Amino acid sequence: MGHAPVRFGVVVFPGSNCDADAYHAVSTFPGAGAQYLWHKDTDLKDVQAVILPGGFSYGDYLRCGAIARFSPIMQSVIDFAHEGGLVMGICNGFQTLVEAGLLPGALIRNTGLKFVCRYVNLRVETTRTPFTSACETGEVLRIVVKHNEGNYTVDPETLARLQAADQIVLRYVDAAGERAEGANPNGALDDVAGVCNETRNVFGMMPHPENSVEAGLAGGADGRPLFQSIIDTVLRTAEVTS
Amino acid sequence: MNVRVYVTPKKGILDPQGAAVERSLPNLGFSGVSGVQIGKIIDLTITADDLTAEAAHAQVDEMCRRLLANPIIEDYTFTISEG
Amino acid sequence: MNVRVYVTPKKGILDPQGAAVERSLPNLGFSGVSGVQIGKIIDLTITADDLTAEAAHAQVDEMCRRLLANPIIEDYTFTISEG
Amino acid sequence: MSGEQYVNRRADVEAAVKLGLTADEYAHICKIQGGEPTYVELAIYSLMWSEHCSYKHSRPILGRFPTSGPRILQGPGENAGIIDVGDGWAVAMKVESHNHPSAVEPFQGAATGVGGIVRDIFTMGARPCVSMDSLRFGELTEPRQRFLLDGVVGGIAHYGNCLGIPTIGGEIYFEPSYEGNCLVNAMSAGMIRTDGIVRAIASGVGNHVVLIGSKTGRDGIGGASVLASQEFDETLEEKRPSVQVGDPFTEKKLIEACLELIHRKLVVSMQDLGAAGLTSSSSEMSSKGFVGLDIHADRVPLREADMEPWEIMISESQERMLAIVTEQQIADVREVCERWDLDCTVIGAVTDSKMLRIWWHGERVADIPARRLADESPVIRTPSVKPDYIVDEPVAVDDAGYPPPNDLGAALTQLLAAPNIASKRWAFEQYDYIVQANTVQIPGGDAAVLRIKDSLRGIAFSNDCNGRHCYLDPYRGAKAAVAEAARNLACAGALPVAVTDCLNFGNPEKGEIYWQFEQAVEGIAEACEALDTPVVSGNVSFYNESFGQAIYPTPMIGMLGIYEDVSVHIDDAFKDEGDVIVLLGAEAAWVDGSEYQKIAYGKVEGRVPDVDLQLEVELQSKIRAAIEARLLRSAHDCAEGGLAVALAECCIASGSNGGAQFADPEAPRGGRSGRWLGADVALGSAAAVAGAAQRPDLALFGEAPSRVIVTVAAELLGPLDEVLGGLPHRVLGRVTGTDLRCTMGGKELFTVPVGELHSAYESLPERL
Ligand SMILES: Nc1ncnc2c1ncn2[C@@H]1O[C@H](COP(=O)(O)OP(=O)(O)O)[C@@H](O)[C@H]1O
Ligand SMILES: [Mg+2]
Repeated sequence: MGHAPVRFGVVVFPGSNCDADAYHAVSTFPGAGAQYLWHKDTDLKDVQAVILPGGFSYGDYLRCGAIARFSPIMQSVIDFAHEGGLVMGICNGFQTLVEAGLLPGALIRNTGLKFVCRYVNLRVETTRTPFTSACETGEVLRIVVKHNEGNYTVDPETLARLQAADQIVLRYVDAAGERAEGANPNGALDDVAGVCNETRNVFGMMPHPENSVEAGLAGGADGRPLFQSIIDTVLRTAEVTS
Repeated sequence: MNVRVYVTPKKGILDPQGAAVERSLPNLGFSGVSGVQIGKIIDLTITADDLTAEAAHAQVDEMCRRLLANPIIEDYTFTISEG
Repeated sequence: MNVRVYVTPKKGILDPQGAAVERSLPNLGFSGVSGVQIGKIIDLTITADDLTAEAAHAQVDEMCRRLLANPIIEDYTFTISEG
Repeated sequence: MSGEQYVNRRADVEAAVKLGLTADEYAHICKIQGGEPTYVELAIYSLMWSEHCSYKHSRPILGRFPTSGPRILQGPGENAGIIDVGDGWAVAMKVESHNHPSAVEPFQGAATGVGGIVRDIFTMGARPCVSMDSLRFGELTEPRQRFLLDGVVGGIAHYGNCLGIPTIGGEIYFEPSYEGNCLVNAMSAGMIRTDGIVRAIASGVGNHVVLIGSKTGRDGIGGASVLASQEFDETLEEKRPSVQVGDPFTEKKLIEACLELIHRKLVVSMQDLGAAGLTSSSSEMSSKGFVGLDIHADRVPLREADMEPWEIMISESQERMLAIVTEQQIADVREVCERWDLDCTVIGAVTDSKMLRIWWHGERVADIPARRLADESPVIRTPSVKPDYIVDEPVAVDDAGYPPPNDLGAALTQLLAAPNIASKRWAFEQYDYIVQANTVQIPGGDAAVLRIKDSLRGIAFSNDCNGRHCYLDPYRGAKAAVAEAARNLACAGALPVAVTDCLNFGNPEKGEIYWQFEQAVEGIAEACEALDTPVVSGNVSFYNESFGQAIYPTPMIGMLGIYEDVSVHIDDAFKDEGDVIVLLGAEAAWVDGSEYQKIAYGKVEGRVPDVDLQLEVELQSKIRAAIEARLLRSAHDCAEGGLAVALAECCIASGSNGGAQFADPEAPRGGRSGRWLGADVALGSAAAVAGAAQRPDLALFGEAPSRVIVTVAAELLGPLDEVLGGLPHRVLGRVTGTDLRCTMGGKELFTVPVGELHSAYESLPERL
């Protein structure tokens, strides 16, 4: 490859349970490697992208992500994000990012009131992010969701702003790529499955791309382009700055 | 009638949520906090023209027992006010 | 000091749990119930010798704002009593 | 509080009887103790000698099981059994019942059931990688049963999902006999390096006894003796205060901390606290190690300040572990626990006394010979009595008792919608079945399949027991459960290697129940011997009775299968138009104990067919050989609902991708085939079939063991024939179109669009 591997950091909170999966997913890319970032530490170990993994940080007690957001490591992640660092929150990581105010909105209880583990179809709404640059607009990714609180909500003004600024990155659709009744597993407003911040370097999504990186497994490989996008972006940035 | 129901963990029954919050508070800079317990509050309105106070009380009590609280592990109380 | 915090869903924010309870009540034979909203009660005790009433109030308010409630989707109120 | 009152207060026989002990048992206790026991001692004996902890009715019978083999690294007697699966990896597995707690509080009962069985796995040093749940309820038409189902499934989901352990399989059945006693059997398995196994044996005089995890409260006090060892009756309400609440968050931290302690060899040994809490864990650890333990009950961190020593000793508070730690390593152990925000308290020490001694503020309140407490519990054998309802002959099917239906298509959709057959998607979609990134086949098919990371190898699991069959003939039913569990693994291409079992029965003090138990154990033992799948662990749950009404005998079998190369695995979905459908095994079927008998005729009667174990072994090895040679495109076991339901399930599954249905079940697009595939099949003529199957409806819906439907690409039919050799098999038809069409002797029996079959099959949520 000629490049030093892209360095991912995977944050570990007590109760994180997709941390090892995110770590493993990154390691299936020859050009990337991961290390864990412990919640009580503040050192980001010079990583180039941070993943806040899925799971039940602090048991999801009080509100999902509400306690994790105060971890020492989160202050460093917030600073990193403000300096333009790439931060991706998956499921509980997404919840933590909204609690930390790095992403707009909130994630409330699924309308079905039950934990839902199911394949969903995600339409890539924009490739103008470091997390989807390797995708095609309108491409449909088949990835598993698994959560209790994935129902995205936000006030109408903010929603309008998100739409106008192309910040809605992924939407739930049917297999043909159309928004449809029954395609949205949790009641999320505007079928939002993933959003980014205004500066586009912080991204949260409810589905689990880290469980979709190997074709031989039940999860399939549709999550790969998302990780590939991050790797491409980091390498491009490195080229520009070097 | 406006009803507010308070549902709290029964005494002696583990409240993992309260315990986890209590444990994390010092890390957040809040010290000296103890005895954290987390319960539910349920607000609702009953519209029925000719419901006596006792009948309303009985109805809410039944609602709590059958649906709003889990009497095996939770206690409940409620208030009813005209509105 | 004994503190009781009430956290309720903000007006206009969907409350899936409240909605589900409201839908299921008629099946259980309870009619005329509307406006069901489900929130949280958080009880806690603060032990600090020389905390003035105002200081305690300010401290609890901050705890609510920062941790116990999410202002995007929730409102809160609280009561403080000597105990 | 001084210990004096506990030392001086001696317990008499009356107290013993109140605690569930017999006068004889009390006398034996006095003999061991050399006089009247103290209250604390008596409380300890009453729990350790309860049915739940001592297996007093089952121990002698369980000895019948085959328990060893070249792959078996640990058989029964430890927290979990361990099987070598190759490449230096082993699997630890066990199942446990949480029936009674779930009947009291379904959500927490099921949740803590998962918590308990998972602790049994990581106690041994294995990382839990699989959960399964085997559930039984009364009929769904009863609101209380729907409440129990909802709570139990929710509780399993809550706990397992939070731990990040995939729940990849299970079963749910509904029968009136479970109305007062639902069954919640939680199974767990974990991965461990063959050289990293720890056993729950205390050793090293002077070593610390360390309690790790949650604080101790009054949870489940009396749980083991009161809840698990007595029938339910009107006093159910009074027993409620002891409900345990699970805290999966703490358990998740415990898993990480304990595995780190074990892998870094910071502990001498470890034991989870399960039934009877500190009492059973400390007495078992000391007994196995031929050492004594001193436990200072007053040092145990409490959730409720005013607890008494006996309460502390028998509390079943969840999420606690006991470890033996040397003085040199105690600081490191504390550091690990602190890092995971877990309490870690030295509560005692290993001694050379061989006595379990309990101390309370410096006074000795109990002093019991550990080995005699743990291993000298009484053994009881109830004289068995064959129940009157058992018959020796199958049902004679006549048109008066069994009038043939006029619409066989409608009969099929009715069966597909029957709660015992209908898709359990509603339940398993509440479970995270994909976390840990090893899941190869998700729930919904015959077996759950996982890969082993950094290896070509894989493992598979199945769960089986048809309680109705076991009721009609516990010997044949139990044997069939083992055969079916193995067949399900074979259909996915895995080699069955070991069994864990959960034996759910009524009151063993009754001769009829004891007979059922003995028969079932014999059936399991014979089948396990024939299939070469030793029993490595298990659990017995007696007293599943309400108001004198026992459950169907339900010996649940959990089985592990292995792959040398997991990439050969197949599932039950039809793959391509034109593939040839072949039935392996005999074209024979019986109405006795079938789902069809129950649904269409409202009857449960007759005698279920016996499994021909020799045929079964041949069938399974040939299916596996065909799969390993990559000849088969799908395989599916014919179970409840017979041949027709099995065919329908293969059609319905074709609308899925990788075993997973589409998000919108009404619109299956994409995937392997792009749409549902139907089939056109011809049953053999009436003369060709055995059992009651001369009638078309019974040929379609009758049940029999040792039958599998496979599909093969047309050009590979020849090679398949060669592999199958003398095994009875017959081409039934082809995969084609979008309807399931069946004929018999040239006459059409029915044609139903797969979409309709699917709607019936997925109709469970509408009835919840
Ligand atoms: N039906 C059974 N078949 C095989 N082994 C069994 C059976 N019942 C219990 N055992 C074994 O007996 C031992 C004690 O079981 P149990 O009390 O359930 O264990 P634990 O205290 O770890 O939960 C375990 O090793 C278990 O595997
Ligand atoms: Mg154990």
